Amino acid sequence: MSETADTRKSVFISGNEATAEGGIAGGCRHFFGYPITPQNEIPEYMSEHLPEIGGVYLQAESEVAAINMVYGAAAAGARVMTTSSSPGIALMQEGLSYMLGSELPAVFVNMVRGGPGLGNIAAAQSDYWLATRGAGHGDGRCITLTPYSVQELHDFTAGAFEIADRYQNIVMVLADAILATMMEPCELIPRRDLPLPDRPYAVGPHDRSERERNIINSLWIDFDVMEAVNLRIEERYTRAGEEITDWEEFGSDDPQIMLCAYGISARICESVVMRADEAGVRLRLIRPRTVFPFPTEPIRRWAERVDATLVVELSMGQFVEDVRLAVEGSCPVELLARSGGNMPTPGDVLQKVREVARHVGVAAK
Amino acid sequence: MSETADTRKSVFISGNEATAEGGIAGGCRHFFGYPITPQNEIPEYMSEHLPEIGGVYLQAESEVAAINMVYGAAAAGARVMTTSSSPGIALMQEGLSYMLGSELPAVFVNMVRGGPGLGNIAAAQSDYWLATRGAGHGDGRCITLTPYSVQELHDFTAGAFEIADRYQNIVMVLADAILATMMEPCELIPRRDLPLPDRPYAVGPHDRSERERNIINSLWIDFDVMEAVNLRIEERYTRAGEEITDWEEFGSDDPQIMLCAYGISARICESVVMRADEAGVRLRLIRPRTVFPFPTEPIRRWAERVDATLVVELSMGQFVEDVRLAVEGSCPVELLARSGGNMPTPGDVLQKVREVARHVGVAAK
Amino acid sequence: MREELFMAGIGGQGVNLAGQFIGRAGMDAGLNVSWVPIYSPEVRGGSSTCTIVLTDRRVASPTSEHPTSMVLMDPTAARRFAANLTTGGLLVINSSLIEETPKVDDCRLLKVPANDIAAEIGNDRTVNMALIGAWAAGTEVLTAEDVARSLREMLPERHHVHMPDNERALERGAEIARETR
Amino acid sequence: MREELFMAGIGGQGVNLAGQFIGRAGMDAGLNVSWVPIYSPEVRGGSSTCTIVLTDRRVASPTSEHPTSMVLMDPTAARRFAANLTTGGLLVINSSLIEETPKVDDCRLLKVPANDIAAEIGNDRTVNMALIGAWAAGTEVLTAEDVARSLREMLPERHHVHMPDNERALERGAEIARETR
Amino acid sequence: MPRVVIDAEICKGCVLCVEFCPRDALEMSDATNSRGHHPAVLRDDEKCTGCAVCALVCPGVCIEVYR
Amino acid sequence: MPRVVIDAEICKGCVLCVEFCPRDALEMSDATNSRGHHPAVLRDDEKCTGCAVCALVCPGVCIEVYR
Amino acid sequence: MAEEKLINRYPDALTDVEMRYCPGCTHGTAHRLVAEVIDELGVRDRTVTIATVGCSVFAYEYFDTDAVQAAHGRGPAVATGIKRVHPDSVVFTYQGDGDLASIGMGEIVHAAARGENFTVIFINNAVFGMTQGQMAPTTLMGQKTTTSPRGRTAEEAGWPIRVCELLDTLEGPAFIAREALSTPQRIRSAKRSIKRAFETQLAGRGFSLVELLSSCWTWWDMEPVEAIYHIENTMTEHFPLRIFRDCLTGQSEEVDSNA
Amino acid sequence: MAEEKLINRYPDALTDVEMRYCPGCTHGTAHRLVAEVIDELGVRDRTVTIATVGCSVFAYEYFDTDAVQAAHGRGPAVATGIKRVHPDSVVFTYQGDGDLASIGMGEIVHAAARGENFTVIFINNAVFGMTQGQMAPTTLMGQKTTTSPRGRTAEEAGWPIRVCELLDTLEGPAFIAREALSTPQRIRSAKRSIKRAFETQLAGRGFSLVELLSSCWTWWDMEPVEAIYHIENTMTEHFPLRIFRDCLTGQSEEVDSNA
Ligand SMILES: Cc1ncc(C[n+]2csc(CCOP(=O)(O)OP(=O)(O)O)c2C)c(N)n1
Ligand SMILES: Cc1ncc(C[n+]2csc(CCOP(=O)(O)OP(=O)(O)O)c2C)c(N)n1
Ligand code: SF4
Ligand code: SF4
Ligand code: SF4
Ligand code: SF4
Repeated sequence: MSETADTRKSVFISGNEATAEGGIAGGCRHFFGYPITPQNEIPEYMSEHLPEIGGVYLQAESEVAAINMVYGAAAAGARVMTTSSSPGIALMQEGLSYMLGSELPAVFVNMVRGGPGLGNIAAAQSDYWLATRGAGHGDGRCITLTPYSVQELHDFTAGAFEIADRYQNIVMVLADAILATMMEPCELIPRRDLPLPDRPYAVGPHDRSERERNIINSLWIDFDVMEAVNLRIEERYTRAGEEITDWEEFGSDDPQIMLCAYGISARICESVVMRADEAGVRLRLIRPRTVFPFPTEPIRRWAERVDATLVVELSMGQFVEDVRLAVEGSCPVELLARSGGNMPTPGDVLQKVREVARHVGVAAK
Repeated sequence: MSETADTRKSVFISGNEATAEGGIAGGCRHFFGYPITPQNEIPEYMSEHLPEIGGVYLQAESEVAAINMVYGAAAAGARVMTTSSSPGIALMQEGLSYMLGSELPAVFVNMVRGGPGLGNIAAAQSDYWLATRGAGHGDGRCITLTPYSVQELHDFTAGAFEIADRYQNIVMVLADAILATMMEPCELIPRRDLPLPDRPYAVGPHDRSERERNIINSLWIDFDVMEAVNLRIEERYTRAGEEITDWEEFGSDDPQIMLCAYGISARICESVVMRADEAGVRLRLIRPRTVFPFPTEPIRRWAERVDATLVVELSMGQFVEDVRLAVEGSCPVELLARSGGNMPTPGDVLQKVREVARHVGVAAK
Repeated sequence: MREELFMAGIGGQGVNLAGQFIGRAGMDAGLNVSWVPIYSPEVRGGSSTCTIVLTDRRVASPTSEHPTSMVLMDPTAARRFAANLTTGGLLVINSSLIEETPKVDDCRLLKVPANDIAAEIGNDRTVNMALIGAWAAGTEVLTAEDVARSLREMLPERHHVHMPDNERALERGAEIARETR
Repeated sequence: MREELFMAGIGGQGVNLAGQFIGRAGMDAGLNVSWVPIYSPEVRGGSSTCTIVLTDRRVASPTSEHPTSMVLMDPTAARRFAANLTTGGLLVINSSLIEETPKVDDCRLLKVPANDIAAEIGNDRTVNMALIGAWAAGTEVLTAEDVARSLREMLPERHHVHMPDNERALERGAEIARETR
Repeated sequence: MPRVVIDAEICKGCVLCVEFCPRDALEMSDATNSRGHHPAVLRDDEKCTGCAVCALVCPGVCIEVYR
Repeated sequence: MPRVVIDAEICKGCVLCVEFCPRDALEMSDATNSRGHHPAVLRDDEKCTGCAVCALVCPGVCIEVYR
Repeated sequence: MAEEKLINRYPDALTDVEMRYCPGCTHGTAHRLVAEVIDELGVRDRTVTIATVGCSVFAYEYFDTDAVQAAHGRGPAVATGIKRVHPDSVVFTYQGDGDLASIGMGEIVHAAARGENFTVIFINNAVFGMTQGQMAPTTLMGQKTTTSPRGRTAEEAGWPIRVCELLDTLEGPAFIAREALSTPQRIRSAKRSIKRAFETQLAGRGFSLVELLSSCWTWWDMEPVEAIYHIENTMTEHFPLRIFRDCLTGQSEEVDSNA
Repeated sequence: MAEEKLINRYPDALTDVEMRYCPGCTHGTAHRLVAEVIDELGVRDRTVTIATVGCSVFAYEYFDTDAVQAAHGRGPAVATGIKRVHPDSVVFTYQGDGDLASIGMGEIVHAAARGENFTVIFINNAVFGMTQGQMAPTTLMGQKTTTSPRGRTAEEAGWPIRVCELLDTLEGPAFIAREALSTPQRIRSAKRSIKRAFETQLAGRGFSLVELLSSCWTWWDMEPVEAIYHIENTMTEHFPLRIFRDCLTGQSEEVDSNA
């Protein structure tokens, strides 16, 4: 259902297909993956399209193999991605850690489903920690983008490759089963042959007179060398915090309650803000578009002006911790958590807003 | 080097062996694992001892297989454990999530080494998030114990089985390469034949007239059923918070600066507290012995009385977030982070204490 | 303006596809739109539902608590979902299969004998078309022609032979809506 | 009282084992003790170091920044580590291998020709014993007999034939310490 | 006389029994069950020998054969 | 005349070259190198034919054979 | 007239939960055969079914036995854990080709090499059914799937794996057979092998596996009946039917389709 | 007197970093042979070495080529990724039996089944060397290791896996051979097979693997020389030396130890 053209053009397209096409637009020519619902349309799309444009689609035998193929391809200098959903991403944790330790760029997409365990295939946000605190063992972290529409899935995925290159780090696009399967109008970024950024570290055939041999490695027996790697990575995260932290705000300029939500939850909260008068409370939604780096500063700023913050997430209290770390006691933080595929309706959130307002003594209808 | 006897007896023993013997004392009779430094002595010890007492040692083909064998054995009602180190634990993430989703008890030990990637085999604490926020995808979490001596490794491992049973949840014993390999005197809990707790859920040969068939499962297509599982798990965590949160305090009763550290870092901080007069600052160390559930309350209480908190960890800033969440702005929180096998000396910490004191205007030498 | 259309039926009735046509038609008509499916786990059979939002503001939440209109295609769907309709909403039911009209107070009811219409036309695949034709004429958010146009755009060339049948079904549905008014 | 003993040598010299004997002897003497090894990644060869803390208070940190005593068994270890000794600390070196005595101001130096002693005794495995015998007599935290006793406890029965050799080496080391005083 | 009982509600109309009946005794019904499937039915009582091949091949486990 | 050069510093004294030398021309030295190994040395110049079997079996890659 | 007798009792070892497979999918047939064998051996109450991940994920609802749902590919590891705790239980895994031969390759090879004493029912339908028809490690050359839209080529994806032949190189397995759920005769033969496999386990002889060539007409893009003939005529060419090993008889033999 | 000539040049494809293996460990021999082959084929600057996890983890320091250090067992997946990006590179993985046959079983089977065009040097020393001598999937029956302290028994741990035989059931591999690093003759033969494997890759024919029976006297608890005879006399019994497949000659043959 995608249409490729020279100019941006709106198509009515599913989140999965927009993600796949976003990858292609971002310059991805190598895809290694293993099927899992609710994101099967991505590998299917890639298997259809990549070979046509000289790219490589390879179905790995497992997620463990997939991440290690991605590792190999990234080591070889390719723009490479894989996509999966919760259990599959869990299986990739060791490999992610290797990629972070070896400072290789790549793009991962997680269309989160209900968990733990086999769970179900409905929308959930319960891999928030897996994305922001995960990446296996060690101190490495995934730069994590949280699109909330099919358009953003497309754009963020395309843009993720640049970010991955800039910080020589994994970028994780964190969405969910609804965003994956829903259809919306989307302006597609035209495909073009992107010049690969210089990758002086990459392995492959070379001329010894032009460069020394390259080694991709995450083994550092010497404590100081290992620590230096961690400090270098940390420094990149600090820089990313300054350069790419991204969020959107929506609602009253003089809010009484701040809503915090990302992804599909943020869309519910948008509806709530649009119906704020029903509760008689002035609301402002802060919607992170990156959760690592986290928009600590704007949340902290508003926290000092509002009477309370309400966090809405489709998990039992993961995202709320980052909000709490940002708010740091400046105002009470309450949580509306649903899980297992259940989502609060805007009505449910409004109800909770009224409750919060009561707790903190804001007059609400 | 272990000695088994009828009465508790001090032996001079390595952390790994004390852990293995702790498992046996705790009733573990089934061990599935895959070798990895720095904890190889545990599977070796188990392969020597378990068959002698009618237990089962099986070397799995990988950590992925090991966790799933543990899953099977736990489903069958056994007291079962596995042990590994960072990359191996990362590989177990999907399986951990299944166990949490299926509400099965088991004990895991992670002797953390430097990361990310292959890293090195030195002591690190950089799997703090992997332990407390990890357990793969979904909202399940590992109850996490943080011993700081060979004795505690032994005792906590032995006690972990009870806790796992009580909350039908995984218990993770989180230590590091130094605790694993160091030797200390340890009073061993005598081995005995522990009666297995009633496990009405376990699968295995049975009499249909006595019970219906049992199913161990984490697949819940119905949103409400899936959410109910999450709420049930969450409720257990709340209960665990009330019942088993554990920590130790050491130092001044009227502290100016609170030190927070766990495991091997806490031992360094103990030395610092013992040398507090060198800095001329009154110090109190809060040392969590459980980090999930986290001793939020005592840390919060002291945070309101001190001028600042200093967190010491062998990771780039993981544990400090839990401290910040507890402190919630009551006092400034500073961090001394080392990694890659490097550790701060007591002198380094004292130096940092002076710095912190200066930042917050406490008069220090 | 915000129309929240909920559609439900059993697998094979083309619920999702019909919803996508409406979504696309809405987009072409300059509206902000979204289409959200909820699948059941079985590959075949089982219930199939989707929600389409058509609005001139932000779509924001793409799901709906109390849809402003519903197209229900089989008895189970009618039993399970009809009560969720918002007060005064439009309820389109496939009266060929739904014998017992769901009791919904204060709604505009359109009974479309969609299977019979499809049989008349001689094309089993047009059941969904008659129903969304009625929906279009009933809500006036889009016209049956809008939907037909999006159909033409979205269907692969090789399926265009069915267009006349589809258009007839759409039109028959729309007629019923106009008659009912 | 807090003794922080640091030992270093190359693989095969029995550095770690010697350290463990001291730790065990300390425990039996009623002290709080810890023994911490730092391995290098190679299976064989490479340097081998460990730290033993013996104290009547909490052990707390089991590692040491400025050890109160050191046993250094080969030239590389001597070069790398000697300077870390605390002021006034005890430095025991294996003078059979370490030709160039490390320059450490303000320390008590014990030169033990451990390989020569072992050769005299006719048992290669006793190199470490001569050194820790000297250490014991040098610090007086433990006696050579304490160490010998822990050896007997920790060594498997089949190695007890070596006990006389070990005891002779311990005693020779202790003698040198006493002579040096 | 042999008898074949097909549970018309469970039958998914896959046609395997009809295909493999050695006596050609079964056929698909025109009627639809509540799941929308056309179930198999015995066409010809006379032909059925009760060999139970239909039951053997039926993936729906919805055929009982009496003899 | 054939000549064998063994890098005594790198040699780990594993004895494989001595074992497999078809002419029994090598032996282990009593001396220790700085890593504590006893390196292999040519015992008997006369015997060596320069067949390079020693180099073939040497896991230390520390033998050069000249001919 | 003699008293009328039901000659094909609905197996005790199946619950009355209606199976949610596509019409004509041979998963149903396989379930019935296994259940009949469990009945015949009288071991229902010591049987533990390991449901894996694939269209048969709900096997724990269908088999009226104790059951454990295992992570994708890990059935053999889970079975190992159970069997090592309860050697007297009767354990079988029910695995698709995605589950067993793709993600679960490590676990099946090692369980077989260890000679773990459980039974594997291996459904080879040459695609990933549940996730919408992607290529499997058993997908035939040239076969179109949702991830080999132009047909499987060796260049892109290599060759299909023959699991029985692969495991037959190991010393651990005690029984290995490949059967087909196509014609009535084949189905009878399949049941014999399934029974043999369980008997092998009951005799404590070690690992047993029955591969069942199965249909997934939905993703093969065929009619159910057509798919049955596809198994019989096309799949068996690449996957020859055979009893590779039978420790109880010591035999290895071609499957006699007319038996 | 004729001018003296060095007849065994130190390979260009080895760096001058001293290898940190135990004295007499045949890892060193294997490294030298591979390096000589790379030199002889003149492909050093397009070669990418995949170092895996085991005693040979530092292979990236020893081979003077581009190199990637892969996670334990995942070398074949990493090699696949690289080779799919640079088909003109020459890629080999260097894997121990723990790496390849235990944790990495899935990856090696699938890379072989896909016929990925790279070369595998498989060091079979029947134990996990690096982690202190635990049982491997190739540990012989009765062999004592640190995790089979009473000797490997079938009941506890099953039977050793023969990797070449296993992979030889697949269509993907183009070259498979088992050689031994024992006697001088065997070492010469091993080098021929290694060269053949690389030639197979250079000819674009697909997956090639050379298994090298190797010594780990440290954990076998033997002297280095004794260990060499153990390879020759004991290991080869369970692991017969053979060229299982050679697509270039179409042959399969026993290794001639006297060649
Ligand atoms: C770790 C993980 N990866 C992927 C999936 C998605 N998944 C579910 S079933 C399946 C394949 C099923 O194919 P097969 O085993 O052949 O069984 P079939 O459905 O064909 O019967 C996959 C890839 C999953 N559930 N878990
Ligand atoms: C995921 C993971 N698990 C376990 C280990 C620990 N480990 C390192 S090497 C090794 C086995 C090595 O054995 P082998 O591959 O036979 O090589 P060898 O050392 O004998 O040459 C193991 C288990 C690891 N590094 N990573
Ligand atoms: S085989 Fe069974 S399910 Fe299929 S049509 Fe016949 S009775 Fe119905
Ligand atoms: S084979 Fe090589 S390493 Fe071994 S003794 Fe001879 S020269 Fe030294
Ligand atoms: S998708 Fe295929 S395997 Fe799954 S139930 Fe349908 S026919 Fe059977
Ligand atoms: S431990 Fe074994 S494999 Fe490793 S270097 Fe030593 S002899 Fe070689």
